[in-house]
Amino acid sequence: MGEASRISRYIYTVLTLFVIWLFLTSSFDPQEVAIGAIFALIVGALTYEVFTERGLGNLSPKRVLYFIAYIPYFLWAMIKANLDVAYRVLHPKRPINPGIVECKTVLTNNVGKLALANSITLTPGTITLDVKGNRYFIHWIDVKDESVEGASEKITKPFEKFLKVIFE
Amino acid sequence: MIAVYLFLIAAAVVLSMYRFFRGPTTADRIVAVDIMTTLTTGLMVLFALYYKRAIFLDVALVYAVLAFVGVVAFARYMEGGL
Amino acid sequence: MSQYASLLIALPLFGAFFIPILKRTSKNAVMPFLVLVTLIQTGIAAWVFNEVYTTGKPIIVLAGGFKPPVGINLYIGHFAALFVLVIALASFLMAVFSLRAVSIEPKDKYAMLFLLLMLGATGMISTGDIFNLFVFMEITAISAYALTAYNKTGEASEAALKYIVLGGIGSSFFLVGVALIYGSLGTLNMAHIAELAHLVNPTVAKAGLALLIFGLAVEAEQFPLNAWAPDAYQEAPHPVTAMFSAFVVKASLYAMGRVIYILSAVEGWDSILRLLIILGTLTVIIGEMSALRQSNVKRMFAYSSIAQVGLIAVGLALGTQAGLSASVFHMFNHAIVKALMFLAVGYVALELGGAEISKFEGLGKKMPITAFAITVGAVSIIGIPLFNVFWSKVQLILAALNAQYTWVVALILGASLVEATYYIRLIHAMWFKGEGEKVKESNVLALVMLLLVALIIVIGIYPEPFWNAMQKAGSDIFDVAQYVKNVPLLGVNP
Amino acid sequence: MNELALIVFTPLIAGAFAWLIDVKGIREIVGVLGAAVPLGYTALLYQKTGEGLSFVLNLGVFKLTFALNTLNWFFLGIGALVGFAAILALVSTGRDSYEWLFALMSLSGVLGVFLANDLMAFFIFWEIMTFASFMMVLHYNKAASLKYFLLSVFGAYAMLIALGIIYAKLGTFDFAQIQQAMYKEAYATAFGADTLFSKGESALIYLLFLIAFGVKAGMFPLHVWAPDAYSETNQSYAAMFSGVLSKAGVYGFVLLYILMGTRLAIEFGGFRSTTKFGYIIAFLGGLTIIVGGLLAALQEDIRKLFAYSSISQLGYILVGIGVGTALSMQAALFHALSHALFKGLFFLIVATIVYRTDKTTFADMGGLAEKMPFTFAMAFVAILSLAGIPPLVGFASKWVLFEAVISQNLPILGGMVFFGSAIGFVYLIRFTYAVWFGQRPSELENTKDAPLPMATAMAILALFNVVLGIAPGLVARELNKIFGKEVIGGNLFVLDLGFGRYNALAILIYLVVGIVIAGIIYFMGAKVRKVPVTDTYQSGNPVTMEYNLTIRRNFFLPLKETLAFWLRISFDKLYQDIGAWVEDLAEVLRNYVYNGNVQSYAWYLAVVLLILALWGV
Amino acid sequence: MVKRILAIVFILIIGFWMAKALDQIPFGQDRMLVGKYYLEHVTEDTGAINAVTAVVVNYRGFDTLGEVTVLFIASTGVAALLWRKKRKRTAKTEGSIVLTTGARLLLPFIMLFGAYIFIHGHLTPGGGFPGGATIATAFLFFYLAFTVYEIDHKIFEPLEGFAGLGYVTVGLIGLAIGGYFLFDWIWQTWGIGRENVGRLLSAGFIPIIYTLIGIKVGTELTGIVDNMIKEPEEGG
Amino acid sequence: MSIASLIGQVLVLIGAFFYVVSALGLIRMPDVYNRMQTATKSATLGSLGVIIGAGIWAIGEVGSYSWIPKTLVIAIFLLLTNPISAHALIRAAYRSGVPLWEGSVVDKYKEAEKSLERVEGIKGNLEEALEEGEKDE
Amino acid sequence: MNPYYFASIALILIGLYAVLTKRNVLKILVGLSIMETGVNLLLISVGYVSGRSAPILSEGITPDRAVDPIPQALVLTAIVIGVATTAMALSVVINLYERYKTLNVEEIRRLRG
Ligand code: NA
Ligand code: NA
Repeated sequence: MGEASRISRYIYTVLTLFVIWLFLTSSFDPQEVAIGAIFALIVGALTYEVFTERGLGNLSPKRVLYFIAYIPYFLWAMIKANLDVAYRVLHPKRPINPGIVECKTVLTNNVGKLALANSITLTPGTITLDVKGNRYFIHWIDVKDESVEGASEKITKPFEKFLKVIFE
Repeated sequence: MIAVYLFLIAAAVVLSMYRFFRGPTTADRIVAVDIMTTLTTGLMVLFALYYKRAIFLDVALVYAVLAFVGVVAFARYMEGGL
Repeated sequence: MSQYASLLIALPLFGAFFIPILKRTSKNAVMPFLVLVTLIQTGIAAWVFNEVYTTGKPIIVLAGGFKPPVGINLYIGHFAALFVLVIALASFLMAVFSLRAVSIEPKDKYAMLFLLLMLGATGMISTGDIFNLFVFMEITAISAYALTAYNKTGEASEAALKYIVLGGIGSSFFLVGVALIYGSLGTLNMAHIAELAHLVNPTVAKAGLALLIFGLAVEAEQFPLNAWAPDAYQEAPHPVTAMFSAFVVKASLYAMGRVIYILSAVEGWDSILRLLIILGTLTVIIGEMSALRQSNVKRMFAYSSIAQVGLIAVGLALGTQAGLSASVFHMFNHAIVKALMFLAVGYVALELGGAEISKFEGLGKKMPITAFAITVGAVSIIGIPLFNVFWSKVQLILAALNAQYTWVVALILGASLVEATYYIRLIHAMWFKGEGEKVKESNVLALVMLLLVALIIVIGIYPEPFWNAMQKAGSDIFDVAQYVKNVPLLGVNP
Repeated sequence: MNELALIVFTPLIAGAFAWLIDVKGIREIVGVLGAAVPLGYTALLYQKTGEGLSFVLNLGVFKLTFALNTLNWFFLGIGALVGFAAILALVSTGRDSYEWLFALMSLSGVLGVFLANDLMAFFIFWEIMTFASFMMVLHYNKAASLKYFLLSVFGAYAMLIALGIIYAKLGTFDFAQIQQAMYKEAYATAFGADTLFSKGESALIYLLFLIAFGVKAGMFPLHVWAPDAYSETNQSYAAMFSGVLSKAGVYGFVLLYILMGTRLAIEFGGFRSTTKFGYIIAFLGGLTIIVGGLLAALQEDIRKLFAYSSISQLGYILVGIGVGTALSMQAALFHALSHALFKGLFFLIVATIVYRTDKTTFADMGGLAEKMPFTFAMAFVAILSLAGIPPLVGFASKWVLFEAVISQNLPILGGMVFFGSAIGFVYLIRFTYAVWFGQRPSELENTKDAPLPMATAMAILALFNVVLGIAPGLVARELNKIFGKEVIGGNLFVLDLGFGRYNALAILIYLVVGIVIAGIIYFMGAKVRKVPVTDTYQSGNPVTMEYNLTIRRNFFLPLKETLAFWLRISFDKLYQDIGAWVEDLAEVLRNYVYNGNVQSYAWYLAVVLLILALWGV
Repeated sequence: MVKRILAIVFILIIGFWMAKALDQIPFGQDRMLVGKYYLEHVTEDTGAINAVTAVVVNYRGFDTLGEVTVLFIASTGVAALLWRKKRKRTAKTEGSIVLTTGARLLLPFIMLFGAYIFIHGHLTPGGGFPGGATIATAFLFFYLAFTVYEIDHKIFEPLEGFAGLGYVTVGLIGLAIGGYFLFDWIWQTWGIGRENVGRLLSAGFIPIIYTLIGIKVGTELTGIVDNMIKEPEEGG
Repeated sequence: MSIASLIGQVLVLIGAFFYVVSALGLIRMPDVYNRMQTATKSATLGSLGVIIGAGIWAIGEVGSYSWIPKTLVIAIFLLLTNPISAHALIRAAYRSGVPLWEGSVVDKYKEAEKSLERVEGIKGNLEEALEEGEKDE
Repeated sequence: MNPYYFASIALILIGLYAVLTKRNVLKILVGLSIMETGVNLLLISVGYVSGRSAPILSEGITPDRAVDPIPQALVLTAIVIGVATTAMALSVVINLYERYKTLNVEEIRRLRG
């Protein structure tokens, strides 16, 4: 998928920034809103080129829906991860079986790859060590499968089904 | 009540300091810093609540930003990426 | 109208901030612009000087319009008015010199730092607030660090590093002093501090004053806190060295004097003065001895300058009005002479490729005007009558004797003797040794040097009006009661 | 325009003009005129010494005041006369306009010193004089000038400090006020009342002035600059340098008596028949006589000989001043005049010889009497005058001095003075024979006699040597005027001290006869003996050059060997050693202190903090 | 070893001395004098509710002008000292896609956040300096992620100058209108925003000055980072 | 105590618990990689709990809803940046040569790097050969 | 001794200790920074008033419930100055290292005497 038009990218950036501003100020005071709009316009103009490639395309209903659905899914994974961590940390024997494995991803979009990497990092027993092209190198605290396919199946796949829709 | 949590988190910060001083590698120390800053951000938010002053939240946010970039800077420096 | 004296601060800032923009349009315009700004600054300073000396009243600039101690005020009394002019004029002359002396890029940055160095010193001598003093001191110091290292050689960096480390320690402890004084009084305004000085807890006051002086003494080049100075003087670009000696160190000395006298109600004040006299004395002795056998003339002048600074400090610490006036007079005279000397030595180093004494052999034949200028400066510093420094040395001697410090007199005698030795060696090398082709001397620089020479001789022959001005300037520092009265303090009292 | 101002500033202005114009011929005229004006005015003012002529130069910070009185007219006279002669001789020997400027500037300086009526004026003109003379030496010899400069600066600062102390206490530089205040001080001391100056401070001032004036007068052991400086400059100028400038030191000592003599006498008490402080001056003067005389005898360079001789003669004057009676003071002043006249003359003679022969060592000279008869005649006068042979002025003054010392029952000083006279003969013999008589080196065959300006200058001084020698009463009259009482009695030709009489006229008559006879014998004898000097044998072996004891070379070698131990003690070398030691120390110190390590420097800061802390705790 | 022991002895004595002095300034007591005046008059005098900001920009505006100058000196000085004919980045490795994409995503947010900080200086603990520093952080992050990234000095340097000029100009307008350098003419003469105390558009020229400072600090710190990160090329 | 306070407090409690776990993980794990594994995750989750919890708690404690958006911003910022910094750190640790724990079972990254180096090496040789070829011509 | 005062003095002294004993220039600079931090903490501590809040007069803080704003303003300035100094120092050290190839203070002493 190629780049969206400049206008689309700019507007998308400004909108994002404006929303963030509203959150930051936690206020609907017209003065704040007005200044926020101005700042969003200015900062957006300075940064939209690096910020987004697809612009308003990100806001298609499908993507938004998948994104909303992804939140609880991800949060749950994260909580599981932390319980796992708590278990390993607090267990007197410190049960770990670490190693670095490789996974392949089907994602091509950079933001998608970032989201995948972050998701991996925050979920059970894994941290993204490096990303080269479509190859993810992952530190796994409890290596269950050393093969690329096996690891991909266990680590990247669960997220990809959401992320593919959201970012591709 | 908030004070209890403050104390708890502060204790966690102190614990992670152990790794900072113990090392043994530079990477260990930076990891310790990373964790400490995250914990401190939370601590600051709780402090804001303790003093009932929302304005301190801004401080926490600035702190989080600076700490994040700082840690990344250390990491990149260690890696030879600067 | 008098508030327009704030242009003294605004103009150099404006100039410095404008340079990055100017540079975009014309890179070659930067250095002439520097000369222009310093010239205008000299004009403003002259107006301020005239204003203060004709009305006899200080100009109080209220920054932001708030009355002190609520707002920060500038106090341009007789001292500041005089030295603002000295600073501006010296800067102007050195800016002219810089046109020729500075060839290393990036010149636009040099020009900015140059202006800010001037600004820092101007602020230091005119501010009426002790923390603001710190800020201006740091402006001065940091631009001085940058300028010291400007040539980007290893040695220049080494010199700057030393300056930074020692200056950093000094400024930290200065700030501790500020914290102590503030913690005890709740105010930072100098006049207000002076007014309330009797309320300070004696222990706090003593430690606070000691720390303030400690911090300032590093910048004021008092032994043994001055170890950075010879290196920095040697390695800084020549016009900058001249500025260091002519007014940067003077600003710190003044600040030291001001701080001492506004806290004169403090218990143990006398012993601090005595300590400072000891430091000053050591500064003179070590400075002169170190200059004695220097093979690098610039470094020799640096040590000579340090020694003079020691004398000035001794004068400041005599605790009498006469001492202060003499000290101020010596500052003034020394500023003129050292501006001349460093200008000349810098020019020689530029033309002949170094400041080693061997380069000065036959200078009388190669660069007669420059050699003449150095000679006049040397003769003046030695304290030959009918040259300006003679009068300030005499006044220092008189003041020291009046203050029962007879041995200070012996100090001046010994110092002058040593000075005579090494300066005569230089003079001899210039006029009676070596041969060489005549070098075409720059007309502009020759004019600048002869102007300074003329000033030296005019003061030497007719010191009265200058001495009158110096006495007023000295009393400006000494008469704290008057100082407090002059500052329109808002009634914020405990 | 005020006469005093003209006297003081004309030479300086003329010098500046001569320097600026820089045209040979014109600068000489301007210069000589510049020296003539003070001389003329000094002569004119002779009648006005009692009128209290004064002149004020307002510098603002201080007023420089000048005033004329009988005492300083006397010195002014010496200065203007000898100065004029020297400047006149400079017409021949002056190398460039530089010399005209500084020679005249130093004349201005010394005249200003004599006329000054307050300490600041005194000091400033003292410095002008010193500076100008320094420049004259610098022109010829760097090492000599450096030594001169350093000692001068030392002296100058000593004076400045003394001035400072006085000003700090009294708030004035004015001579009269200082004198008055010091009288009060003296009485206060005498009655045990409170004084402004403590004993220590008085001693300090005395010591400082002793240094300041001692340097200029060439007093032992501060004399080390003088031999080099007097010899390493234009020899015409040396006439003024040695003849007049050194008198500024003498004048200073006189001033010391005037300003605070009573005070010092009462504070420090007496020694035998004199005062302690005076005795110190006199004793140093005595040492100066001996050291100067001995060293003069050992010199191989004609200029050096007279330089040391000058030092030695100054010793007499110091003895006179130090003894401190009215008579000895008068004797000192008298000898100051004599010395200026004959030593001025000597230096002009030396200048002529150097000018005509380009030689400076005895070894290269001989038989010049034949070639330079006029100069020889002048030398004859000078030699007789210095040797103290009546009826020349040198005898008159020396005689009074002897009498003054002996009458005070000061045996050591007396011994020194007599020894000085003896040694004076010794070195004069050397000069007389080695230069004027004996075999003449072949290069000197074409030597001409003195050029007109030098001849005139010499003639003027010689004339005064003779006239004042024959009529010492002229001087005595002046001296009595200064002291306001008749110390030396007698008439124009006779000096009567009460316990001794000297009739110059009578002696003149005997002598003229004697000289005529001696002259005839010499000129006849000189034709008879012509022995090659080097063909002298000792115990059958040819002597080495080292032991070639002719009158022209190493004549006093045995003396030198006798004194070898003492000669090794050289204050000149001592000062140099101290200087070198100080410099070495400074070198070590600075490399130790400024060792380059920023951490060491940080430690210095910590040490200061520690001191502050310890002192605060 | 001796050095260390000596150093410890030294600092203990010095520390004891400072502690003794500090002992006379009881901790936590209300000793305010001028500070009290500020707290009581700040809103009326300046319109700011953040007294620190009012002190920084209004009452002690001179300090702040100096502070801005100090940073300007540092930026200029660093640029002067690290100036070479040719300089470039010599980093060994580029950040992974995680870092580069993170930088792209965070840049606008951090910049906006910096702006938020400096524009709210009179209301919150922020201000021009932390705001500017935050903005610089965004650029620093770019330098961290990309090995080829470089700011455009042609824009940054003049911008820095303009911001500084703006500050001085605001001060000079005060001199022209109110008679005092750095006089808050917006608040005191024009009285703009008097009804807005506690809201964004208040406090006279504080938001303007803080905006200028924010821009200035942001550009300066970025410039410093840029200079520090680059290294001279061969023969540069 | 209001509901909001209660919820908030519970969240803060959970967050604080994970904070402690994070610190313990930092201490207990054998190498830097495993320390990161444990510490980063729990610190991030802990932050979510503490910070958002504080925002909710503020409704009851301060009586203002305006805390929630801002705490959310902080929390999301941490959620986004913590894995990035962890990633940067672990990569840096690996590349700066911090060895894996001796109990580690596999290192695919090392193998990949080696083959990459081989590829790079071949590429380099090729380029050199090409350059030389150009020179020969 | 109050813990804040103690901590600030301790920081100042630790910094000074580093300056006095560490051979590496960078460590000395770190020492200076630590000193600065200590001083800033000291300034803040001096202005603190027990039981009071930041001098931002919102959220129910009245002038009599706020701490002294001056030290905080001063510290803001001091921090910036510290940063500026550090930046200068670092670039000086960069140049120094480039020329001397060492960061050992005992070897950085070509200028002496
Ligand atoms: Na994970
Ligand atoms: Na973090």
